[in-house]
Amino acid sequence: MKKPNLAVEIAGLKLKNPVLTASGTFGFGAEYTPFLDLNRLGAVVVKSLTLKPREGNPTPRLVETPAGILNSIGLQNPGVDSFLTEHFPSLRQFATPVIVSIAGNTVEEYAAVAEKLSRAAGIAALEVNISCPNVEQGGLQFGADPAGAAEVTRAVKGATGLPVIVKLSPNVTSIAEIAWAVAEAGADALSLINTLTGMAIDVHRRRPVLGNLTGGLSGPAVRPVAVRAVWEVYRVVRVPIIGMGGIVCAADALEFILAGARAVAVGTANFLNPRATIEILEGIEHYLEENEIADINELVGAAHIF
Amino acid sequence: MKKPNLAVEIAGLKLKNPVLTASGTFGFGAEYTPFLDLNRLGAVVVKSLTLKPREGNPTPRLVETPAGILNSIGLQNPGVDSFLTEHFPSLRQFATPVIVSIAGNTVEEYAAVAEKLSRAAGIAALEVNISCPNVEQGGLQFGADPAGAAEVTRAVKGATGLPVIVKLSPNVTSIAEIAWAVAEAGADALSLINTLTGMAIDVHRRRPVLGNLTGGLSGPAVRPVAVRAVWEVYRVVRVPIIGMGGIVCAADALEFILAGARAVAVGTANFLNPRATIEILEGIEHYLEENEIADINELVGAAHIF
Amino acid sequence: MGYFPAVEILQQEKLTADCFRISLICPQIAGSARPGQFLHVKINPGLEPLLRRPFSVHAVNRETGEIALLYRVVGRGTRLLAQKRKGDSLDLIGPLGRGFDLPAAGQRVALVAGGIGIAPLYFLLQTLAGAGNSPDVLLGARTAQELLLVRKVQELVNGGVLKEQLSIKKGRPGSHNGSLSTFPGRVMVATDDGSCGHRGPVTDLLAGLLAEEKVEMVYACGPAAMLKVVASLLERYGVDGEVSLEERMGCGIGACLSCVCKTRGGNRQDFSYRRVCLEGPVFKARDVVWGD
Amino acid sequence: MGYFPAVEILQQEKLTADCFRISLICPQIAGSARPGQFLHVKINPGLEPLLRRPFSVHAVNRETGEIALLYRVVGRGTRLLAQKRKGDSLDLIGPLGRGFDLPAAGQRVALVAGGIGIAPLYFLLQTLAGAGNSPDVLLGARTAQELLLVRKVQELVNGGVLKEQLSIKKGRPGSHNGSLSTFPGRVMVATDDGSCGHRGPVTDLLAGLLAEEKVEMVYACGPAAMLKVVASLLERYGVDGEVSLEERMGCGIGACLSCVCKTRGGNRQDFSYRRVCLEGPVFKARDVVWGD
Ligand SMILES: Cc1cc2nc3c(=O)[nH]c(=O)nc-3n(C[C@H](O)[C@H](O)[C@H](O)COP(=O)(O)OP(=O)(O)OC[C@H]3O[C@@H](n4cnc5c(N)ncnc54)[C@H](O)[C@@H]3O)c2cc1C
Ligand SMILES: Cc1cc2nc3c(=O)[nH]c(=O)nc-3n(C[C@H](O)[C@H](O)[C@H](O)COP(=O)(O)OP(=O)(O)OC[C@H]3O[C@@H](n4cnc5c(N)ncnc54)[C@H](O)[C@@H]3O)c2cc1C
Ligand SMILES: Cc1cc2nc3c(=O)[nH]c(=O)nc-3n(C[C@H](O)[C@H](O)[C@H](O)COP(=O)(O)O)c2cc1C
Ligand SMILES: Cc1cc2nc3c(=O)[nH]c(=O)nc-3n(C[C@H](O)[C@H](O)[C@H](O)COP(=O)(O)O)c2cc1C
Ligand code: FES
Ligand code: FES
Repeated sequence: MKKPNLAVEIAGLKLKNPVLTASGTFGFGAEYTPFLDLNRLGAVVVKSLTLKPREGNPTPRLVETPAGILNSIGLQNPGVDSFLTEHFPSLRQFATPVIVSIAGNTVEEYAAVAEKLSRAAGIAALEVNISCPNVEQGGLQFGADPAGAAEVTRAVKGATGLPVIVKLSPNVTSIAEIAWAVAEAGADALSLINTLTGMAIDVHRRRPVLGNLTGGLSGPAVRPVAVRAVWEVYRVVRVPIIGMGGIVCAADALEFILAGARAVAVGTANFLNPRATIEILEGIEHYLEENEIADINELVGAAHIF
Repeated sequence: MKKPNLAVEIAGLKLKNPVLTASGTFGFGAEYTPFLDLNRLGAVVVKSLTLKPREGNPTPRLVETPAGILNSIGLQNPGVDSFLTEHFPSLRQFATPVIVSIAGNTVEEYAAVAEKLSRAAGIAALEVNISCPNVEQGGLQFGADPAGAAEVTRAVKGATGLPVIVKLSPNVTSIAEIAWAVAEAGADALSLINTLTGMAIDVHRRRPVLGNLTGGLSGPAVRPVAVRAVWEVYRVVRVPIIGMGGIVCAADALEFILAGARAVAVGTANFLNPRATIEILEGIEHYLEENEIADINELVGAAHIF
Repeated sequence: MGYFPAVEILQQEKLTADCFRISLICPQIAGSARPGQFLHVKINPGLEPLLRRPFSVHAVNRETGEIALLYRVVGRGTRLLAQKRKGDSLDLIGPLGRGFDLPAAGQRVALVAGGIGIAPLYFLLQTLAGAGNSPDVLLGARTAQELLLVRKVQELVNGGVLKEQLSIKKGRPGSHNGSLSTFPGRVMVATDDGSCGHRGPVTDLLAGLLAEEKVEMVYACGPAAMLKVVASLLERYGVDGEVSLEERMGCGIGACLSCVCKTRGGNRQDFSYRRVCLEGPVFKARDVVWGD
Repeated sequence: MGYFPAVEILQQEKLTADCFRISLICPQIAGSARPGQFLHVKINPGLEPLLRRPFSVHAVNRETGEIALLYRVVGRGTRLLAQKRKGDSLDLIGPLGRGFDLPAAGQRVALVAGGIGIAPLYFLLQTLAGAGNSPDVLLGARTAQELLLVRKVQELVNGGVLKEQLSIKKGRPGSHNGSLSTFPGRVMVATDDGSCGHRGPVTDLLAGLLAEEKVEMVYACGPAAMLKVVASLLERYGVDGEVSLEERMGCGIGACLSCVCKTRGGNRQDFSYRRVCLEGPVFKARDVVWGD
């Protein structure tokens, strides 16, 4: 049998395969080069950038929970300028599209970051993070209601010619409603989900474990919530979906694809296995071969028709 | 040292200890009598009842997920009349308060069930389930917005003299907002959380695993989300909180109490260990002794001040 | 019924490529279990796997207090179970559920096992044999290599069997009538590929038996599709029978309503749900409303 | 740095009530690791525990390819680690992080270990001893029973030590100056309850050494509170030193920004966050901004 087709198109972007990295879990890519060939990935999505550098939240920033982790990094990042001069030049050497995640305190800041990045050559797309639960501003205050989400989307679309992917939060009553609003506002693709707001308490010290009190839950624990989000959004919007949340193996990734995701992103799993992305990619390929499916695109949303 | 006080008061109800059973996971109590002495529990909360018997959802109704389970029982129950004649008489023999969970398709049905139960002697309180994600009606359509939640609460309060506990859903943008509305509408206590809507897909059959497609996620996986919900709600409302979601051991229960819960309910853990409630109770007592805390009530919300 | 949080494993044997028998020491269960009942097993403490797994009581020795489980590795839980060794322990609840109703004295009985379905039927066979009843036993599997316990079943069944029946056929597997002449108590085998016994489903053998009109009571366990065929054959021939069903379980003790199956005979016209863990896992074949 | 998904355990030894040493065979790590670096260990495949756990490289044998970890059981992961046996394997990433900067030839060095803090310092001691440098080693613990590796440390330190120093004191534990007379290369001990050596924190011993004004470089590992005292002593006496810090880690390789600690010397006036996994775990004592 011929090798199955793994290439997918997201937001006008041709990706050689559907396996991406989730923002914030893969640094700026370079960190993982000792473990895998970045050229093999569908795309690298880098840590969210803001206009100015940010120090992030106090420590502890991470705590393990059953089958998951809570993090409260708080968008620590070197700022968009420093990214462009210090990190991007080496990353763009790879034959893999670089998707840059952006965040901001205000709608104007999102637009400003988008504009700066658009002037730099070689960036494939922007992912707009309106769903970080770990910052006072620039996170959920935009992602939690349709109007705010649409406003940021419009502003970023107005500021860039790059494809715009909007990343949604699961901490809402209806993610489909937000997805709809964002799609109407011009988003070229959607990423879902960001982390679920959660908390852990240290029963010995009788205080929250995390320095920031609450954090964002990710990892296998959230996978059922994430798959449901993709399923629901797939039913109401036609823009392509990048699915993520708890993917650690190929079967997990296939759940998202069958639910309607055209690509998947791997986050927490990178911490467990630095080669997770590659092993997931190989597993998907194997599944296609075994089931004699010529093209991954045939599987997108296939669980909706049975 | 003197034995620490474990008694708590919820909604005017004196409970000998803060360990309850979560609705739907403990049947009508009788199922667990081979394993433990029901007299030792703080209260027994029975499976949600509706006015008429319900058959529930098609199978499969259960699937294991990482550190959690998805269920889609769909409120199968024998109806309130049959409960009162067939199940309640033996259950009320125990020296443990019986809290009856109720659900309905309409506000009127909630009120009608509440009224029927109020006429039967011996029921300690009602828990109003406006948060079941597994039914078309009578679940989240009331629990997902403050106005609907308040309306059901007022109707039930109007129909009964029993203490009314309202059980909230985590599938909302702001659980604190709903809690506030429900408290304003007269709720005597709040139970949180019900399950998170989730989904699992069978990658071999390429269809959702559950007969009802989506289900409710419970178990350790959701604990961080549940603790955060209790924490948030504790900050805005003064009515007592019954915390639940992924409690499997005493330390888990203490996380909820420290976050602001005056009592806790044990759900999924009963399936893993039929004596979970008792072991949790003993573990809490042990913690109090070890830390020389005379009264469990001192710990309620203690993680807010540090 | 009891809760036994630490039951010691005496032995774990690999019977075929993916089937194992585990024996444990638990006098309370050995003393009280009835054929068709099951145990709800927490394979590991902690989260992996989270839920208990149901397994039929496969055999008991009331004298020594030993019990055995027979299982096939199909997923995460059974894979972890297969890693257990002598001296490790398992956390058990049981015996649970309604077992088989034993046949009246002198009734002509047939047991029909598809694959791992022999697990509870073997215990039933032990019990019947002990009571002097020597049933026909029909064993089905995909291939000869996957046939389970044929020799042990033969030992329990009164009367001998043709030896060649049980050796794997050399040469091209062909159609073959699995019926054995020595009666009462015949052991018949069917394999999907014909590599041993009849080529085809084990229900073909049951159809043959029923056509002979000598069977009065049938007990069956196996995949749902097989049980459905068994039920329709029983209906056609007007013969009584019981089937042991499987459904995903939470509590295992009737509290969570996860494990229901559709049955006739409730309040409603069409069907009512009954709990496999409590009202089952054994049901009258005619009471089950089969899906597709 | 490499990824070694299945590294075989050669031996697991219990040293004290809750401390264990595990030795593994991994020539690549043994060949490249520098003192102060760590390994990020996936204790079990699957979900329990989920994250990797960081452990310092405790000792290496470049000839045999052996490496050792020394760890204290403090929670779920280390409890599971303690259950591993010879022949089991671990999944390792490493060696990771910035190790200790080795002292200039002839520099007078002291190592200060609080409890399990001896883990990385022992490897440093091996290296120093190999280079002919014989440092003072100050070992602290809560009680004599919890003291780790005193004899092995003595063997590596040039010159002998007073034998009675190391036997547990009989009778009422009292205040005692842990300083030993044979020099260079003294091993000094402090316990919180005075059951061996000096009664009090190990930093008392360091204060004594620094007062003698003979130490030029200090390396310390132990609880944060101890390291903070070490840093302030070093500042007071104007002596250079390095400390090995701990922080909760996700990736272990600089990608997730979980493991940061506050340091001086970034762009900002007050502090900047640096990653313990990448810029650390070893920092110049004077660069760390200590919390309370
Ligand atoms: C009453 C009863 C008795 C049984 N007796 C036996 C026996 O003696 N020997 C044997 O090999 N098997 C038996 N089974 C089936 C056995 O329970 C499953 O094979 C086992 O649970 C699979 O677990 P897993 O983790 O390996 O599979 P996974 O597919 O990873 O399990 C995922 C979930 O699905 C459930 N599940 C998967 N398959 C089944 C199934 N067929 N029935 C019920 N739940 C399932 C699991 O319990 C678990 O909750 C019995 C089932 C029931 C209901
Ligand atoms: C660079 C480095 C080197 C270390 N070297 C050693 C060593 O050689 N020997 C040794 O015994 N310990 C060492 N530690 C500490 C060791 O990592 C923790 O004791 C261990 O992770 C605890 O895991 P647990 O599951 O038993 O504890 P739990 O408390 O159950 O762990 C929960 C989570 O918190 C993290 N955590 C808990 N305590 C610590 C800690 N002190 N530091 C960092 N993360 C922690 C765990 O990694 C895990 O993610 C080192 C830590 C770091 C950062
Ligand atoms: C440590 C950590 C940092 C993260 N930082 C970001 C971020 O900067 N921007 C963002 O959009 N998402 C961030 N996320 C969310 C992930 O990109 C992803 O949406 C989420 O973790 C769910 O996927 P997973 O379960 O595979 O990790 C972060 C997640 C983790 C665990
Ligand atoms: C099988 C099952 C059935 C449930 N049925 C009900 C129900 O009828 N009414 C209700 O209010 N909650 C129901 N719940 C939700 C639980 O009461 C509880 O809120 C939830 O499971 C979280 O707690 P846990 O993680 O301890 O299980 C059910 C949960 C499970 C797992
Ligand atoms: S498994 Fe819970 S009712 Fe049967
Ligand atoms: S652990 Fe991820 S950056 Fe250090």
